[in-house]
Amino acid sequence: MAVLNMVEAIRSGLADEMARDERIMLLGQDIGVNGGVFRATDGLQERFGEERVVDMPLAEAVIVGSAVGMACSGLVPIPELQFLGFGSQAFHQIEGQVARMRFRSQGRVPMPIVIRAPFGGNVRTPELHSDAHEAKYAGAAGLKVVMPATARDAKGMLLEAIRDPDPVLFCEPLRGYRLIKDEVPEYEYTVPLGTARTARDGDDVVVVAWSAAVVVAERAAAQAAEEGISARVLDLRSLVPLDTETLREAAAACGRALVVHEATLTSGFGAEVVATIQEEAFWSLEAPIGRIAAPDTPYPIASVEKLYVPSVERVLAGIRQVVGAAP
Amino acid sequence: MAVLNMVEAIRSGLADEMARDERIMLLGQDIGVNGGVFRATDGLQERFGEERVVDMPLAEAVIVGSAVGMACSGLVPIPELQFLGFGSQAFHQIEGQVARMRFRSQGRVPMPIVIRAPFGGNVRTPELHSDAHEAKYAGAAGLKVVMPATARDAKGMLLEAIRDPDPVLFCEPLRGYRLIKDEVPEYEYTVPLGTARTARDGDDVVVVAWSAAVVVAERAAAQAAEEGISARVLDLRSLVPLDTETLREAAAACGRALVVHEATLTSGFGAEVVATIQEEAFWSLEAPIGRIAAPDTPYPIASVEKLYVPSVERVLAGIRQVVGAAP
Amino acid sequence: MIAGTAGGVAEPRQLLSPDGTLADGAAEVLDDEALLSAWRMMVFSRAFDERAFSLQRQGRLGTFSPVNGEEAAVIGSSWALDPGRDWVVPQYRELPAMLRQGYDLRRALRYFVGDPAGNDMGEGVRVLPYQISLAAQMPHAVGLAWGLRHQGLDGVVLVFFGEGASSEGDAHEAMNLAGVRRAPVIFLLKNNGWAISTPVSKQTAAASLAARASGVGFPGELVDGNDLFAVHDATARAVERARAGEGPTLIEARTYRMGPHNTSDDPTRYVDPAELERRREFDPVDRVRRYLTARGLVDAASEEALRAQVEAEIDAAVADVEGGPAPGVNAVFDHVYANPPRRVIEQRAAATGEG
Amino acid sequence: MIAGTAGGVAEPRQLLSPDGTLADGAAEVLDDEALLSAWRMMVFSRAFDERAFSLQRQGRLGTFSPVNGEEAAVIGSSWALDPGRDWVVPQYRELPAMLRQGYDLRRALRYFVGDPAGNDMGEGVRVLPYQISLAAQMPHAVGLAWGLRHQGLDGVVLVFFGEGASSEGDAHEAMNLAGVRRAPVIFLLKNNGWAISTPVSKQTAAASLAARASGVGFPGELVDGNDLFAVHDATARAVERARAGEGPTLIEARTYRMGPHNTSDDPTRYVDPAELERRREFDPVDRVRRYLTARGLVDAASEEALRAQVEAEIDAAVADVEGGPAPGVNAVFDHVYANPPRRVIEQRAAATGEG
Ligand SMILES: Cc1ncc(C[n+]2csc(CCOP(=O)(O)OP(=O)(O)O)c2C)c(N)n1
Ligand SMILES: Cc1ncc(C[n+]2csc(CCOP(=O)(O)OP(=O)(O)O)c2C)c(N)n1
Ligand SMILES: [Mg+2]
Ligand SMILES: [Mg+2]
Repeated sequence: MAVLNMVEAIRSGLADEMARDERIMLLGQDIGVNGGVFRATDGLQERFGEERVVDMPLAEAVIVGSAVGMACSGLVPIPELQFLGFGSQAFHQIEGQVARMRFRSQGRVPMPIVIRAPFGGNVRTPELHSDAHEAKYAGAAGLKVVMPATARDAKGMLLEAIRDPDPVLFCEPLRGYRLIKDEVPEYEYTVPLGTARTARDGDDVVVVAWSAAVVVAERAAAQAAEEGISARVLDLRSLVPLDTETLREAAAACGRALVVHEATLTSGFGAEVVATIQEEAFWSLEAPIGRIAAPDTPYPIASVEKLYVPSVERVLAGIRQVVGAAP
Repeated sequence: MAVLNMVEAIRSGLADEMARDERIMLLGQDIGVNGGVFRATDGLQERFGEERVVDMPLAEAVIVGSAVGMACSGLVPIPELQFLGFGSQAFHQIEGQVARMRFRSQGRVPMPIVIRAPFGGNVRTPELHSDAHEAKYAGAAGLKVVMPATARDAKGMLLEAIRDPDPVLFCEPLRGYRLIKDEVPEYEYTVPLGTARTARDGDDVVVVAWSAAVVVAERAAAQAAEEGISARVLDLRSLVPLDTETLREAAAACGRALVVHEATLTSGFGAEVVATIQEEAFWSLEAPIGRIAAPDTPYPIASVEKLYVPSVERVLAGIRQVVGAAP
Repeated sequence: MIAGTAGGVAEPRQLLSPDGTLADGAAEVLDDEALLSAWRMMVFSRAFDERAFSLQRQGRLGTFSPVNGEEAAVIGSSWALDPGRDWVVPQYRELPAMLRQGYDLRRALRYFVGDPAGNDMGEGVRVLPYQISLAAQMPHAVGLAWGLRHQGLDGVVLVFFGEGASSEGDAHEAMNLAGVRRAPVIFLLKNNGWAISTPVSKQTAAASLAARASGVGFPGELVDGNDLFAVHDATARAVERARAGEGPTLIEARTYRMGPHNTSDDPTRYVDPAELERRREFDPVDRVRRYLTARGLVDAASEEALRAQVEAEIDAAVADVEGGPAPGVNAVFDHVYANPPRRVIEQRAAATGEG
Repeated sequence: MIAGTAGGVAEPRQLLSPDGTLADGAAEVLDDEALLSAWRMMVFSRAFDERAFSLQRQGRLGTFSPVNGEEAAVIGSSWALDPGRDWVVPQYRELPAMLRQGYDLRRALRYFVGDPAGNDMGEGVRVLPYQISLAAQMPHAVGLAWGLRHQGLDGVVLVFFGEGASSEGDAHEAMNLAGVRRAPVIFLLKNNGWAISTPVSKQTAAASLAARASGVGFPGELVDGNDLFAVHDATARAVERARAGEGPTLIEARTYRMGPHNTSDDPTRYVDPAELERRREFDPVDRVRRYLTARGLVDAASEEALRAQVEAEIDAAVADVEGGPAPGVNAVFDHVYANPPRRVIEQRAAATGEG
């Protein structure tokens, strides 16, 4: 097995699938000669040609919307949003069209689209580039939302998402593109959607997270261990489908839970996780489920983003609080 | 006091404020001569002129986006989305611009905008017209989200929203436009944002709802009473600000809670309510908090919408379940 | 240089005048067989509009948007397609074009009476479902056309939208991409004067919407949208260009909405009756009738018979459909996902009482 | 009629040729005082670009998008405004226009080094903050212009956007509304050939983006964007029209991005060096220098002095700003809401340790 960082894993996933299935088309801004502003598609245009790796005009709604029509023609388009924050320009095409065309057409129009979108903080980007909008898309029925936290999962779930006949929003953590490195099999493999991953074992409290927040949770759990707290870390990996069973088991086993995400607190997906846990495992809960998230303010200027994005310290404090909570 | 239906209350609220403050401008599709497709602005163009009640081109992003610039010029625009579902076309302008301009400009650019948007089911509209997207907007930091359930609150909160210097998304239940009727004071009054309303008293279980779902909750509570269940109904009235104190008190008093909303279950605002209640009142909870919502599927064709939108029967069943729940 | 009013000043191209006289040489535009089938669809469409309204008033049908007044624009254009390889991407007011492509009238009615199954266009029928989100279908049409071409197919795509929809960002993004990709797509803009109650004068300051084509790099043409021949001729040339790989065309068909926006609209609130009367002189169906009568191809008796025939067709279809089973809770869950999340499977089980 | 390539063919209007000779009668376009202050800003802008890059490389500055190559387009246009009543609505590459309006250099630097307070344009300064969301500022500009006019003010609005942003739906929706409302707004489209790595040839098939104006009902003009006089002249006429109530104008300024997209971009991956060299001949600053030198208004010595002067200005501003306090957690909460929800107040208290 080779150690790859996340962007390399994604690139190799795209390359493998494009080689396997010539119906796959990549559409996005600067993904061709430039190889994507983060190099996620570096070399792909050279290898697969300008007709399959297409630099699109600067218009998110039609990057996504034309993919809907392409899918209808029998192709498998993978549109890229240069940043998830600019998915808002295509929100009507994603929630109103991509997510519903299969239902609207009674299954006649296939919609195997995968929308790739980097997001997430602490990489000193300008305004609007770091926003974590996953909860807004998780509420778009008909769509699936995938948020890998390791290079291995990034490739395995990307392949799974491409092969899944349902449309998938595939969110990639900017911070992890280079910082997250792990072993990625050379052989062909996929990782099913809707199965959470236990990133670290523990039985005092389960810390639920996804995408780059998993790394923060793991660090906090490691520090908690030094204080004698056994924190399990559960990587959801996909929000839709949601692995309610593993959530139940983990919450039942630990009796205490904390959810961590980069998005703002109110109406973030952490709320769904809390609601689901207490529905599934209420009688095993020994303390209120905690949430560590960004405050309910827009993503701030880079100079203060570290005070905004949930830090190891804040997560550790959350762990202590949940573990210490008593009537 | 006169008994008005909701659309009359909103119309009178708009008229009163426009008479009081000439900076107010109404922008929307078909709001002029036609008086709005639901007559919410009937007669207002005649009274206040074509310059203040403006029929806009068919383009939601610029209906909202031009309001941002108008606000910057010192006016108080009230853009109308003909249906909340088409707010998705303006999502980038709402979450990225309206909600952030004040923050971005360090308070220099005022943003007293109120975006009016009807939504909600069981009125036999075509596809996309009934969608309950409130949770997606409640997650847009910088914005406030108001969802009245009575004619009195509709007018009082509309006035409050217009006078509030922060931008507000004001969601109006289509179903309530004519069906919801109650006493509306002739004198000038406002209803503060962020204060929930106890629509019905009770102490076995609190049913939390907003907008048209409150009526469904009240009916279910009335039937529950016949079964000897004392169900309190709490009308949140605004999602942002969220009245966490009243939620805590109600949950603490009843020990059991059920949330009801028209939106799909996953990532709906009910999750935020559940998460908040268990954060605020965990130790008083005697049972898992229930959620009654639409299934995680797109709003269906009108002929079956009654099977999709939470019904009195489903809410009643939810009440029974929450009240009966035991380890 | 000033490109201020480019393309805005010219008059819409007309071949068949309101009095039914055809311009010299225009007869080749539509051979008699095509002409008569178009005429048949015009008569059918008028009859269906009326029936849909009466059924809706009786609570037997959902919301419906009549074609009334726009028959030449919808039929003239779609008659230029080859249903065996070309596609129609509708908004919601183009039933005749969908039927021409092979969409079954019974499916159409099934959808209108409330069964989503009717929204399945059918095997091999090259039509996308109605699009309620204005202009949202335009990016789809471009991607579809591009996708066909990418796969070496020679199909072209005809996408319909109104002058109201033309104000949406999606309209611009789609047309601009089509220009860049030289996609084989025809943008058929039906300028019927109204977006519900909003007149075109409040929709845009452009003298002609066809002029938008120059801003995205392909030809735009302004035609009399109530002229079956002019619309067909412009579309046929656009189809030829598209098939030959010469890219997209924008056609502005100037027509007029002679009825209400849809079954829940009350146009008396905003339409001047005198104006409506004036417009009736330009009725696209009367125009074809005059021409066919002069040519001796149609007379009162034959139209009577045709009318009776289409009414009977509609009767039969309505009877079939109303006889059919009413949709149940499955209509809430079927076809949402190919591989539904566990939670949706549980929700379905609960809803169908198997939970 | 075919409006296919209307307005697309003409050459960009030029008054000052690359060799520095000015067309007859064009001298009135800019009086010497305005001309020299524009020259001064050109020199300043080049110096600031360089400084910003070196500071960014040293980690003392955040992301920055240089003006390099587009000075004539940015300065020539904004010099036609009256900062006392007119507004500038920027994208993110128009600092000189913002400074001209009264935005303080120290505030600008404060923002770049990471203090959001610098994004407050200042009391009475008629400029909106940078807009990162491409074309999202265009609806704002239209609403602002409309709002000023509605209140009987005679200010006009100059909004900047790139040829990339022109592909966004917001660009179309904004221009179309401006036409309908005859809003006093000037759309200054800087076509610099690139959207990051995407050449204009992949952005649109339009021969000229100025042609888009005809599709929304107002004049469009194509000018040499590296010609200070041509840009200024076109803008001045557009300002006059707007102030006189004659509505909007679209100006396509053909220019060229001579540097990287921004401090994190590596153009060597996609820009042909030969092409870049060829473009240098058309450098907008060299052109003005040649003209001023020929007129005897500038020489090597005076430019040297000017350069030293602006460097000193920048030194002083940098020193001040870097001396200032670093932003703290308040920068996360200040100005989000005028009346913050209780939850936000609690979050702030917790974050500031008062919780
Ligand atoms: C994006 C969007 N906004 C608003 C509506 C509501 N609406 C339905 S039809 C209509 C008018 C459409 O006018 P036009 O595009 O000219 O088509 P026509 O009805 O004249 O055929 C409006 C505003 C919608 N369906 N979609
Ligand atoms: C809506 C949106 N999509 C994508 C981006 C990412 N992005 C930043 S700059 C840029 C290119 C802009 O090109 P252009 O509009 O020509 O302006 P220029 O940089 O050439 O001045 C892109 C794609 C963005 N900022 N906003
Ligand atoms: Mg119309
Ligand atoms: Mg550019």
